Amino acid sequence: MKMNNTRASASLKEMIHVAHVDKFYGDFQALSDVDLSVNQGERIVICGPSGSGKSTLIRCLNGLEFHDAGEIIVDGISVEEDSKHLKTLRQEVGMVFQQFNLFPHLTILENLTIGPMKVRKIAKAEAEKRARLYLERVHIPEQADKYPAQLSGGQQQRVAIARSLCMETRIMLFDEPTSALDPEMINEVLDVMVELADTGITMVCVTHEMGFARKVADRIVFMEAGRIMETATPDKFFTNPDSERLKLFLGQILDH
Amino acid sequence: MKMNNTRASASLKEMIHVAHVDKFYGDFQALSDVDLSVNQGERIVICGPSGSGKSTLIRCLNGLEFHDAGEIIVDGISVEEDSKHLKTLRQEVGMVFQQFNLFPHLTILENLTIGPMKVRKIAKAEAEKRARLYLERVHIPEQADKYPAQLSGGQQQRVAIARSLCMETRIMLFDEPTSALDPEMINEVLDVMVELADTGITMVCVTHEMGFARKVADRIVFMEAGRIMETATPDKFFTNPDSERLKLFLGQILDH
Amino acid sequence: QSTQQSLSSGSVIESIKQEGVIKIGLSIFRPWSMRDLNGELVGFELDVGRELAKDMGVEVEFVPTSWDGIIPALVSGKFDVIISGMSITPQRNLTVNFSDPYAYSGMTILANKAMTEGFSLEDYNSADVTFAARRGATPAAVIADMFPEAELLLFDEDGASTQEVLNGNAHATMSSEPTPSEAARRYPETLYVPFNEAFQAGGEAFALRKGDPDAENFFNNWIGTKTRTGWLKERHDYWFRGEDWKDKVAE
Amino acid sequence: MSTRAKPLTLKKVLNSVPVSFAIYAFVMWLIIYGAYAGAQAMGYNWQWYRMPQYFYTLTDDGFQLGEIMIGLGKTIQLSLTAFALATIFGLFIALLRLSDLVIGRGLSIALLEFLRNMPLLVLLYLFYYVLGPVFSLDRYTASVLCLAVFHAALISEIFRAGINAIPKGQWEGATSIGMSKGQAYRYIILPQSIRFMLPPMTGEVVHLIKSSAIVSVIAVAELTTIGRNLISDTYMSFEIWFTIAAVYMVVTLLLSIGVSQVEKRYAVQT
Amino acid sequence: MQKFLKRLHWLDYVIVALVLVAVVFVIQRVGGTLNYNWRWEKIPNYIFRYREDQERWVANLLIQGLVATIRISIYASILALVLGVILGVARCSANLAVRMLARTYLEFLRNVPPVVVIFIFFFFLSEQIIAALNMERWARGIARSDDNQIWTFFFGDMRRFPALISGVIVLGLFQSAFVGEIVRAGIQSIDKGQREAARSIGMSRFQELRYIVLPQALRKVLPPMANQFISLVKDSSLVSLISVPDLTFKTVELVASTRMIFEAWLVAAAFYFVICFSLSMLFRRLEQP
Ligand SMILES: Nc1ncnc2c1ncn2[C@@H]1O[C@H](COP(=O)(O)OP(=O)(O)OP(=O)(O)O)[C@@H](O)[C@H]1O
Ligand SMILES: Nc1ncnc2c1ncn2[C@@H]1O[C@H](COP(=O)(O)OP(=O)(O)OP(=O)(O)O)[C@@H](O)[C@H]1O
Ligand SMILES: [Mg+2]
Ligand SMILES: [Mg+2]
Repeated sequence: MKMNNTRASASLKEMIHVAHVDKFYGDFQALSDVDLSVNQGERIVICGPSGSGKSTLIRCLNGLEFHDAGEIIVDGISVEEDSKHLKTLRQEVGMVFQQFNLFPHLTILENLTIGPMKVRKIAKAEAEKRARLYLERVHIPEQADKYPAQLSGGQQQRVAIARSLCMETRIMLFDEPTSALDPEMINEVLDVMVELADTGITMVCVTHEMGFARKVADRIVFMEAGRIMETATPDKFFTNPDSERLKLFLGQILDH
Repeated sequence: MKMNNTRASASLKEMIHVAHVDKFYGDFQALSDVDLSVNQGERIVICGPSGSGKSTLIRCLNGLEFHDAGEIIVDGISVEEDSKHLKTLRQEVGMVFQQFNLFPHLTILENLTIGPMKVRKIAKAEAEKRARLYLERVHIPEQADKYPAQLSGGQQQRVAIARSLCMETRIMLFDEPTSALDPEMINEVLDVMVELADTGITMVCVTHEMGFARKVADRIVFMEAGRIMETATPDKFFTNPDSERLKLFLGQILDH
Repeated sequence: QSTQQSLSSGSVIESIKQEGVIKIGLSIFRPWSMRDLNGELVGFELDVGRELAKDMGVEVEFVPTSWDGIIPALVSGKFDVIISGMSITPQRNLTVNFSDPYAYSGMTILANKAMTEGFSLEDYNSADVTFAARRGATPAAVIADMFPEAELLLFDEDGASTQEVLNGNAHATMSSEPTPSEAARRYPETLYVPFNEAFQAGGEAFALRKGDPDAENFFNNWIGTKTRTGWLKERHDYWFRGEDWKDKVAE
Repeated sequence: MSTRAKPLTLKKVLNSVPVSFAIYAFVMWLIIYGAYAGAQAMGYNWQWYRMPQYFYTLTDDGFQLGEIMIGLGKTIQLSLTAFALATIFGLFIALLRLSDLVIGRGLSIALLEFLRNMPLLVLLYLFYYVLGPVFSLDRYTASVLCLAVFHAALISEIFRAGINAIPKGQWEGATSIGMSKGQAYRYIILPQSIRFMLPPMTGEVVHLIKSSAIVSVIAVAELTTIGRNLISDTYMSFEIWFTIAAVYMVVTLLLSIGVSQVEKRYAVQT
Repeated sequence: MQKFLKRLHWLDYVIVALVLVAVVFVIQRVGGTLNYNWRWEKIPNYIFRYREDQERWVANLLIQGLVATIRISIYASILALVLGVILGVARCSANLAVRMLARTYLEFLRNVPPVVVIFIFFFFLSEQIIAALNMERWARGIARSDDNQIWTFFFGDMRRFPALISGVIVLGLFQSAFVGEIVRAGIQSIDKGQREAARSIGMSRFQELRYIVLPQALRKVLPPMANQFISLVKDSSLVSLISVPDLTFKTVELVASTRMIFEAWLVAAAFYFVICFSLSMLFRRLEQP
């Protein structure tokens, strides 16, 4: 299933283009000379030790942060601080956060419809129909009228995914979507993400869940100290990594 | 190494005696009829799903919470709300928290010496000598003069362990000591705990780190809904559990 | 016998003699008492107070107090007597005792020219007319008495009420001469003193705590003596009629 | 549940509710008695019996509110008007302060610093004697504006704190579904920050009612002015000050209680 | 400059325009309508004055008042701090009676206008304390003695010492309620884990408070405490109502003597602003590590 899907999409248009990107926080260089190209429908997993710049990179892709040098083009739109197209860009790029970031004062249904209604100006009935569809997709249609605080972490994260899906974006970014979850709930969310991966959406995912990476990633990117150290297919990544640092990292991650 | 240590100590005096303990929060019963007996030098791991009462049990052992029925005797002292010996008890029982709970306004060294100096009335020079000894033991002697905020999570947790050790307690309780840590730091702390286990200290540890449990535990206790469902040696626990619920739990924990 | 003894030993006169100092409460009020260019207290009350202390053979200490709290402060013993141009009114008399009057100052109306053009005295007694006065001061009582229909606004001090008239927020105010005439001279386009006649209250007196006949007797006799020798009138004229002191106090 | 009978200790007895209440009542009685005895020692003649007429009178015309009640009404009216204005100004200042406008932010900071470092009494004099004639404000308008501006500074800080209390993730969540800054404020941030702002806002209403007492220095009719006028008429200073204090306390306490009820309901809802 | 202008939003220009219009309007009205003789030239005399009789420069009314305001503020804040810490700890006490008493004190002070509170305290409390300590005679004794410079430096004219002390007591008591709330919030903001950790190394409740909770709480309450200190300076203007000769009282006296209502109040306002503003700058600097 994975194979045919991937190879077909790899030949399609380039959705994310990152070239020579540097990013500074004050004097601290969080990204150095990062290059990355993601084609339509490709699934990329980013991993690396803490502080290596994974979140920074992914946040630069939808303009939550802005890079200082180099260029980032997503879905044909250049990501820049004063770009007129930033809003359009964000409507095309969904993002799922480690901390879910659901809106606690709105019900689940309202969380899903507020974007389509207020941003895309879709009628309420239509937006709700769509919301229920995607709640179905993440397997929690029955939670529509609860508030986020009443849901378990795994359910909340699934709502967060559905909220992004409701915007009908063609690109989804995930920043450690399972790391704030209890062990039992991680699988719920990973399962949903695996299903999602099969729909042909373009996906960039920061995660340490190596089982997931092995199962769905087309390519795995390993970062260290703001640089991309290695990019490889899962097979090569796990069985025959080039760099010493990656070997060490894999040792620690897979050890306990 | 493990074997000889365990069997020898099992014949020694009973350090923790828990019999028919119930604990209520308002109407909610957090512990029901819990029995547990821990001998000197024994290493117990407690695991179980979230909300099953693991923290509650361990907190009842050093009087951070008080049980409502049954009896708890630790090192010969009965744990009761208005016991005169509560202070003595707590000096004998060290506790390491999930959130470290270091004192942020004190340096590492002061964190370690404040207990011995103020509670045990030990002279400053002596207390510092002892503190440096235990910092050595947890492999961070060079951090003595920093403040907790300047340390990584793993280092902070190791300081927390050293703080307990400085009180020279014979019993140590751990409440999920690694679950607030990044994957890479978990091992640092587990390594220290493994070393500690070899010193003959009595240890009760709530954790989901099954690798650790398998390596050091004499017995593993599985809790569910306020009850102890199963107590077994690691071998039996992982290979041949009795209850269905435990099988399910192990499946989920070990799956991904 | 014993009642008599305790009365006289409890008298404020006794404690003044013992302490060797008389504490006099006053509130700044031109020209009764003022700060001169050096920031020191001068004025009619100060002369009276110093003379009184001299005659008693004690030191004098003036305690400047805000007008609002002057009676409570006397009652709670913050000073021995109020000498602050306080006129005798029945209401006040219910709370404190008064000596005989030591001054009779006339009060005149100070009005806004444009707003009160052609007003007779009766015209002021109308709901359309607004008076401003210092809260708790004699003019306030007189205005309330003479012009019951008019609206009366009360302020913490005299300057504020004059400013009200000047800014056209009130039609008129009333206070002891020579203040109104001075103000009229300073702002001739806006202010004037419409009536020459002075309105009279019961006269100003020392105020002291109740239940102290000894002190009352002493102050009455002192005032009597000073009135007969003409000393009080001479000082009163100096401060209320004369101009000599004007350049010592900023104008 | 079977609870073991635990022995009574002195500490437990002292901490028990009835004993606590008894101790409390005793200490309060001591204080009140002390105050009473103190006043007695001062030789003050209490005239409490003269007070009721200032609350209400029953004449041939029927029931009439007394001066204190009228003053209270005026105080409430004044405070509410000022509070409404202060909230609007305050939101405006807070949004300016949080905005990207260079001049706007500078202006709001200058305004805040000015107001924060000026005694209200002095500010009131400035409003009434200086700005009053300039903008032809009457005393009522001047005092309402003065109170509103003064409290707008405090309220804007409440708004700012409330807005800042919303985790950054909420902004990011809103941004990542393509909302503009205005939309994020309108649909995500402000509705949530109300929860954080409600308690300090209550405090602010109470504060405003209290500071409204200051306008008595420019003779605006309200509770304290009435009180001070009554004192200058009757010289019953202590009775009147105590009564005025009690009236203020009743109002502000009722207000606090009322709002905490609302808060509870609000808390349950989300 | 170019770069600065580029950063401006069009709304910035609107704001600049509005401010300009307001300023022009005010200037026009002040010139035209306000009926007042400005006498600014008299003001410096009331700040410092050359006394010909004594042949030296002396501080006049406004400076005297300013110094008194500063003295009162300092002493009152020390008192408020001490009482406030006690009150804050009492608010978190395990004993219900203590908690209720602290709460009553606090609610009374927080729900009554300061003006009213100050009058009540002044007449009921400070007088009793002063009388009980026989403070008046003692202070006058010092005032009459020759070597009273040190006393005068710290407390001003010793004859007015009781007034100063009343002002300090009243203001200190009044502010202690607010300080108490700040301390309580500080104590409660300390993570529960800190108390548990302290307890689990065997500390007593007092040790826990002394070594763990209060040191952390004090650090946290520094900013609100600084604000409270500034409002104490501002509220000190209210003690003028009980005849403590502070800046506001002296200003009132000056206005009553000379009728320079605008000049005097503007100068007083400027003085207050300078004190409070420099204080807040100072505190801000201190807060930055
Ligand atoms: N807003 C910021 N200001 C200053 N430094 C920052 C900021 N955000 C991140 N950094 C720094 O940039 C580096 C990269 O951070 P980033 O969050 O991208 O790491 P990460 O790979 O996502 O790590 P983690 O696995 O812990 O999430 C870190 O050293 C971090 O301290
Ligand atoms: N202070 C409290 N008041 C009321 N209920 C509580 C309190 N502390 C714990 N509980 C409840 O008691 C139950 C047991 O809690 P406990 O913290 O012991 O669980 P746990 O096994 O440690 O779970 P976790 O793995 O999530 O830490 C939970 O359902 C919890 O909601
Ligand atoms: Mg990250
Ligand atoms: Mg737990």
